[in-house]
Amino acid sequence: MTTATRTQADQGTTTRGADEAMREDVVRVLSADGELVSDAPELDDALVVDLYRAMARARACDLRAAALRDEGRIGAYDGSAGEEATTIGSTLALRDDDWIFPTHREPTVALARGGSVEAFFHHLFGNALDGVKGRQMPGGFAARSLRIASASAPVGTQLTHAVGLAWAARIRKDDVVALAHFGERATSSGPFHNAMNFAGVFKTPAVMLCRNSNWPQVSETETITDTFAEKGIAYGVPGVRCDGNDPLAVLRVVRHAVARAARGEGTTLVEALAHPLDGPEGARLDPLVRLRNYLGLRGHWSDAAQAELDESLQQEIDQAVAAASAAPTPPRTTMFDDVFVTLPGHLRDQRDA
Amino acid sequence: MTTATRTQADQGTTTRGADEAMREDVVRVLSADGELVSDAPELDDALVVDLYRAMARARACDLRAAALRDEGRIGAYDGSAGEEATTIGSTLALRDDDWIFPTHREPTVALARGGSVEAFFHHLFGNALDGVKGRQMPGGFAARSLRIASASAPVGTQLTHAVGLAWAARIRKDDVVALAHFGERATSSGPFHNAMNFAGVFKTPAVMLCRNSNWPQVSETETITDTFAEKGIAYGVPGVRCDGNDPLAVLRVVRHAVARAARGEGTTLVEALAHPLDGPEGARLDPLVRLRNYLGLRGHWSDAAQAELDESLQQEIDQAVAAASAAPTPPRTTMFDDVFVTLPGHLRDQRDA
Amino acid sequence: MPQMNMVQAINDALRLEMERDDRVVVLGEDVGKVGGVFRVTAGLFDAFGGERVIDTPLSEGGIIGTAVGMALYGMRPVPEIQFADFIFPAYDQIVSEIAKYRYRSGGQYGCPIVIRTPVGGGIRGGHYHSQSPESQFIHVAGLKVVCPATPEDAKGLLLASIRDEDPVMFFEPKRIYRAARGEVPEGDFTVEIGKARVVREGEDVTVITYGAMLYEALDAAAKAEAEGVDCEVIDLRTLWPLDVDTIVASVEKTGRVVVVHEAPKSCGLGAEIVALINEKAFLRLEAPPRRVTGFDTPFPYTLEMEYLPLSHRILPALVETARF
Amino acid sequence: MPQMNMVQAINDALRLEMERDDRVVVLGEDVGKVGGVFRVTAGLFDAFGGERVIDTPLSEGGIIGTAVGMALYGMRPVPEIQFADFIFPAYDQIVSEIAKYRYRSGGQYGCPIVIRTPVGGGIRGGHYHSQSPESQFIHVAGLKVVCPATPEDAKGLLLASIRDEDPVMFFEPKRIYRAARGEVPEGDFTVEIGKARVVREGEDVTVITYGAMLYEALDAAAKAEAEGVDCEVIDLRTLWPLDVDTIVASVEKTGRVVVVHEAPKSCGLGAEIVALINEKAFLRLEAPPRRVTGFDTPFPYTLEMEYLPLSHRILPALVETARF
Ligand SMILES: Cc1ncc(C[n+]2csc(CCOP(=O)(O)OP(=O)(O)O)c2C)c(N)n1
Ligand SMILES: Cc1ncc(C[n+]2csc(CCOP(=O)(O)OP(=O)(O)O)c2C)c(N)n1
Ligand SMILES: [Mg+2]
Ligand SMILES: [Mg+2]
Repeated sequence: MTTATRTQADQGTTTRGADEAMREDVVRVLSADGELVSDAPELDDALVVDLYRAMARARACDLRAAALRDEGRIGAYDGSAGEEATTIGSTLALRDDDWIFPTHREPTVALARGGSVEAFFHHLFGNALDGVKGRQMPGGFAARSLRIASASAPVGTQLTHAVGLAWAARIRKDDVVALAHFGERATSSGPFHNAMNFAGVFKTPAVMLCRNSNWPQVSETETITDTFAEKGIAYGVPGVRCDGNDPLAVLRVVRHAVARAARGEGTTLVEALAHPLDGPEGARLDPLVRLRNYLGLRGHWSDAAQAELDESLQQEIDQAVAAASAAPTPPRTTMFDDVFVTLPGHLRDQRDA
Repeated sequence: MTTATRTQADQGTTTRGADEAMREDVVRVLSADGELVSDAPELDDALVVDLYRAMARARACDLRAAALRDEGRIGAYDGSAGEEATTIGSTLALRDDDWIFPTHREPTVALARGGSVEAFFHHLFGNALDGVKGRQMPGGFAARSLRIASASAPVGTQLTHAVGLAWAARIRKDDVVALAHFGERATSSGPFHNAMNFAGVFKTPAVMLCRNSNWPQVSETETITDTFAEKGIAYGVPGVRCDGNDPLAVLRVVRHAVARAARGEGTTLVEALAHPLDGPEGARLDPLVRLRNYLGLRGHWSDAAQAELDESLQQEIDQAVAAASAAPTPPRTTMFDDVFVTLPGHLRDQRDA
Repeated sequence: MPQMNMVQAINDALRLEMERDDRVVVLGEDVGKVGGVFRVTAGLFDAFGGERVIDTPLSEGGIIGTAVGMALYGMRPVPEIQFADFIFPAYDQIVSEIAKYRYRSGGQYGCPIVIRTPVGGGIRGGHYHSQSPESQFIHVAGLKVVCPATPEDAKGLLLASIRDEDPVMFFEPKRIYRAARGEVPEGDFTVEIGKARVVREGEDVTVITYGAMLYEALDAAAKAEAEGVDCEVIDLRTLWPLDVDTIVASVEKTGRVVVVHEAPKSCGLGAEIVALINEKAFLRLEAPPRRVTGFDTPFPYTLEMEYLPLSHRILPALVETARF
Repeated sequence: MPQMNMVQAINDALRLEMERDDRVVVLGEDVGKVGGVFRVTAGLFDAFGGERVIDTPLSEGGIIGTAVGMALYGMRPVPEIQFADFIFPAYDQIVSEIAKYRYRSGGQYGCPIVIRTPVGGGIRGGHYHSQSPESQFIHVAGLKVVCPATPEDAKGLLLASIRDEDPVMFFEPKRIYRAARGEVPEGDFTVEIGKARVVREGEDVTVITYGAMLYEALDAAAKAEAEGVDCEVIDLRTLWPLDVDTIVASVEKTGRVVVVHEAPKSCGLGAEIVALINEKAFLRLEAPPRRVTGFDTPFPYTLEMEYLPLSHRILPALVETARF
């Protein structure tokens, strides 16, 4: 699914147009109506169709998950409906070899990397078939086979993990990049400071992707800087801002950052300005609609294709939810596994008491 | 001793010359030979003599402490011999109402605020007359009556304390400023990030004084930025650099920062570039020699005055060391005091066992 | 007396003390305009304004680190940490600075800070919205640790904590934030820090517990009675310093002990209580002291009700201990 | 076999494992060119270069947080924290991330990191160069905790730790870094994690200890012998998971126990050991188990030798326990 090769990414970002776009205040590729507003880098239409399909799949799963939460059938679930430009756009800017360090909001990135819808819902139900064995809340997923780290609640911790993994890849001379997701408030956390500073000093091939989803409100409580991107200056890490509701802008900016990282030039801080779906501009700027319009204008999408996609997604999701809600709860004894690789005596005692 | 009034500080920094000096890359007032190199703000000669005396006292105490350490008569002691421009220059830029948050390197600031030489050595010996009751290593002093916080080993923690105290003063509408000392490596610590961000958001009347004592080496291990001052950008906190071997430069820059804080404009990050005394340029740039030359050129210092000062300092220190080494060890029972305000049962049991 | 739940009682205490003492400030993530994740600080921002009820950046280290400076200046900061699970970014400030400030300054300075934070499981929160880290603070000398189980104690202990000159970790059992209701005296009153409460008297087995597990212990004790076992149930209320006298007096009477807490077993407060009883009442012990606690695993999600030391796990321990 | 001190033995283990396994990297403050505050990593920078022996910024949270990412990628990071007292800025990464990573990912990922750090007092270091925080890591499920007392164990346990798939806290008793000397096997060998060692056999009292206090306990045991008390001394070596079998076997024999550690008493490992013995060997106990430990105060400076549980404090506990 994630077909980007490093060379493609390079091409996409080393053209004159792309580099100039990076110098814009806020990188934008599509207008609200889906028209190209900036000199776009070469974009493979098939890739954009893939991107659109992956975003639609993520949206459908997120919405169903929210409904299950509201019905009390699963625990607290946040998700990132409306933020697919960032979550999925960035995923398709990576190669499969690259790593993703998500927060609890991005379990849908697994879907864009080949994860099954059924696995997604098994996890939300925390059942015996859940990949993390029912050990975490819906946001806390992990998918090692997809090179997706374990998401967890403590804000910011994954940032240093991403930098550490990228650093390790650099030491091993592997062509691997790590991308970390985080919200704008995480910039106040300790790990942000640590991750950025280590990223600067060790020129790690990492991409720090900040979702500023408060936009266009200013997060007065977190900082008095005008942007979050400029925080990179303290660490010698360049910051780039992009329209977080524009999938092609995110794709372009993240590809650029990935290529830069792969060239050994170090980490980029990306600030994606995302209007929330339920905000005043949300509906108008919905990234899904925007990308569908773009594809429609280019003749790569139709109402029939949409109907077919909706239909097949609903079917897939219905089946997955049915399977996940029917699956058993993890057996009590599994509670004692995986604390250590082998069960120590005191846990055997506690399990068997 | 610290005679600066807020008005003086204001005058010293709102003149055209001073403001322009702040815009210089590295603020410098004195040449290596003690000549004025920049358009100096009004400087009261009596204050400069006080500053010189305080610096000489600090140096003499620091050197004796190092000797005691080398003889094994006291524990590990770092001190800040050669850095008096920063430690004492900044202290005299404050009013007595203002607070100081030192690291373990600046016990001499107490001497510049009226603390006695005897109290200084009682502390170094950790004896029964030590103000902190023999509870900390030589660097870990505290002097509440002098508004000097408790220095301790963990790097950086005092930065958030200084910001918190300044913030409290602001909330209480008191005209009080807090100054924190730290080394350049502390900029990598978590508390630096927290302190700077809170300082930015809450516009606290604090001054963050960074001793870059690695200068002119670049601390490659800590950061890839060219300066430490520029780290303020991430927090909306202006950064200023000054010659850390030039007492009048530090005095000017800190006064400026203090006045700015007192005017409600928030925190300033000051980077003082200090050539260590044992470095290649140390002897030539010794701040004590530089200030003595300045005073000599202006007719306010003489060899006779120096001999008298040396003599009286040696006498004072000899007496203090004699008293401190003769004082008894704190009684064993004091070990259990001050964990809580009143001794709880379990500590009574442990004390009396 | 008015009926209140825990949230209301704590809110009442904060409001009362902020009115009485203008040195008291509340700070934390979303404590101001939003009124806190659990609405414990609701209304305070409107009543006292943004300089005394302060929304901070998302940084526990910053919240607690700046609170230290406020306390040094003579204020009475009452920071909130959204969940006890998120207190660890501030752990260094708490254990290296707050806990040691009075000691290391030779008594010159104090750090009277009350850190409020919800603890405990039972709300489908998984690892990071369920933990009970009290022993990680008790082991560190210099901190008082409080955990109320009733609205009345919540109010009275919080008022006592804010007026205490020592730093206090104030753990609020979130599972019973709204479920525990009861009469709460109006206006000013305090519950003394360091005093346990014998909630139920009995002759056969002493049950020592605190927080949300008090209700599980009481339920188990009622069921044990049906089996002919008469339990005495002690609610510690203050976890440190321990009310050793009340514990020892009860064990002197019963000779049998079961300690119940949510926190993991090993090196938990239960271990300390058992070791203390060995030191103070060894010859009176007629059965091995038992611990019914959370397991030595991270707090699980789906299986949380298997993890918690609920009544059905406490009951057999009571009966077996009585019949040992 | 060559004679080595602890520093040399640890250095030898690091060098050996770095040669054997190129996934092993050492990182920390001043560990590279300087060779560490205690020179434990001396020479490794020259031998393996700056990409495997890495000088980092002054940030424990950054050191440990990035080590997590390295471990996820398949490396074997061995970070050093200059003093255990400075580990708390990394506490959140250790207890919230490293300890839970395998569990929360359903066993998909491990975090095989060995965190090396000097512990303990006796070097005139005051609060911040003397602490023994092991129980703050034991209480948290998911971490193995090791503390060698001899050069041989230091080398063998460190090699075992680096090869372990679980995270290990490796506490090095700095007071005996150079004072403890002994024969150390050349080349590759391991000491199994989780196995205590009976250092001295005896019939009357079991003394359980670890780290630098082993030598104090042995000294006290020798003196107790003169008073007719025959002590068995156990060096735990691995603090978690505990070697319960060795402890219980000894207590079954002696019926009397004294636990000795430097860490503060309350909620320390001693409490857990006493509680465990109550659970496993209650009927064999002939005297109340005693704890001789650091006091529940911050670690003092001038009075540190009064604070530490040295031989002169252990001896009376042995004799009184034997004669109870
Ligand atoms: C260390 C820590 N502190 C507090 C919390 C509670 N919390 C969960 S989400 C959140 C806000 C996060 O905001 P942001 O980083 O912008 O991400 P967003 O939720 O907007 O995606 C907070 C405070 C937490 N999970 N971790
Ligand atoms: C949190 C923490 N980590 C490590 C140490 C050990 N340590 C003591 S001083 C020091 C270097 C400090 O450098 P800098 O901040 O530049 O201050 P300087 O000593 O140069 O004045 C280190 C790493 C410590 N005291 N605290
Ligand atoms: Mg956000
Ligand atoms: Mg320095």
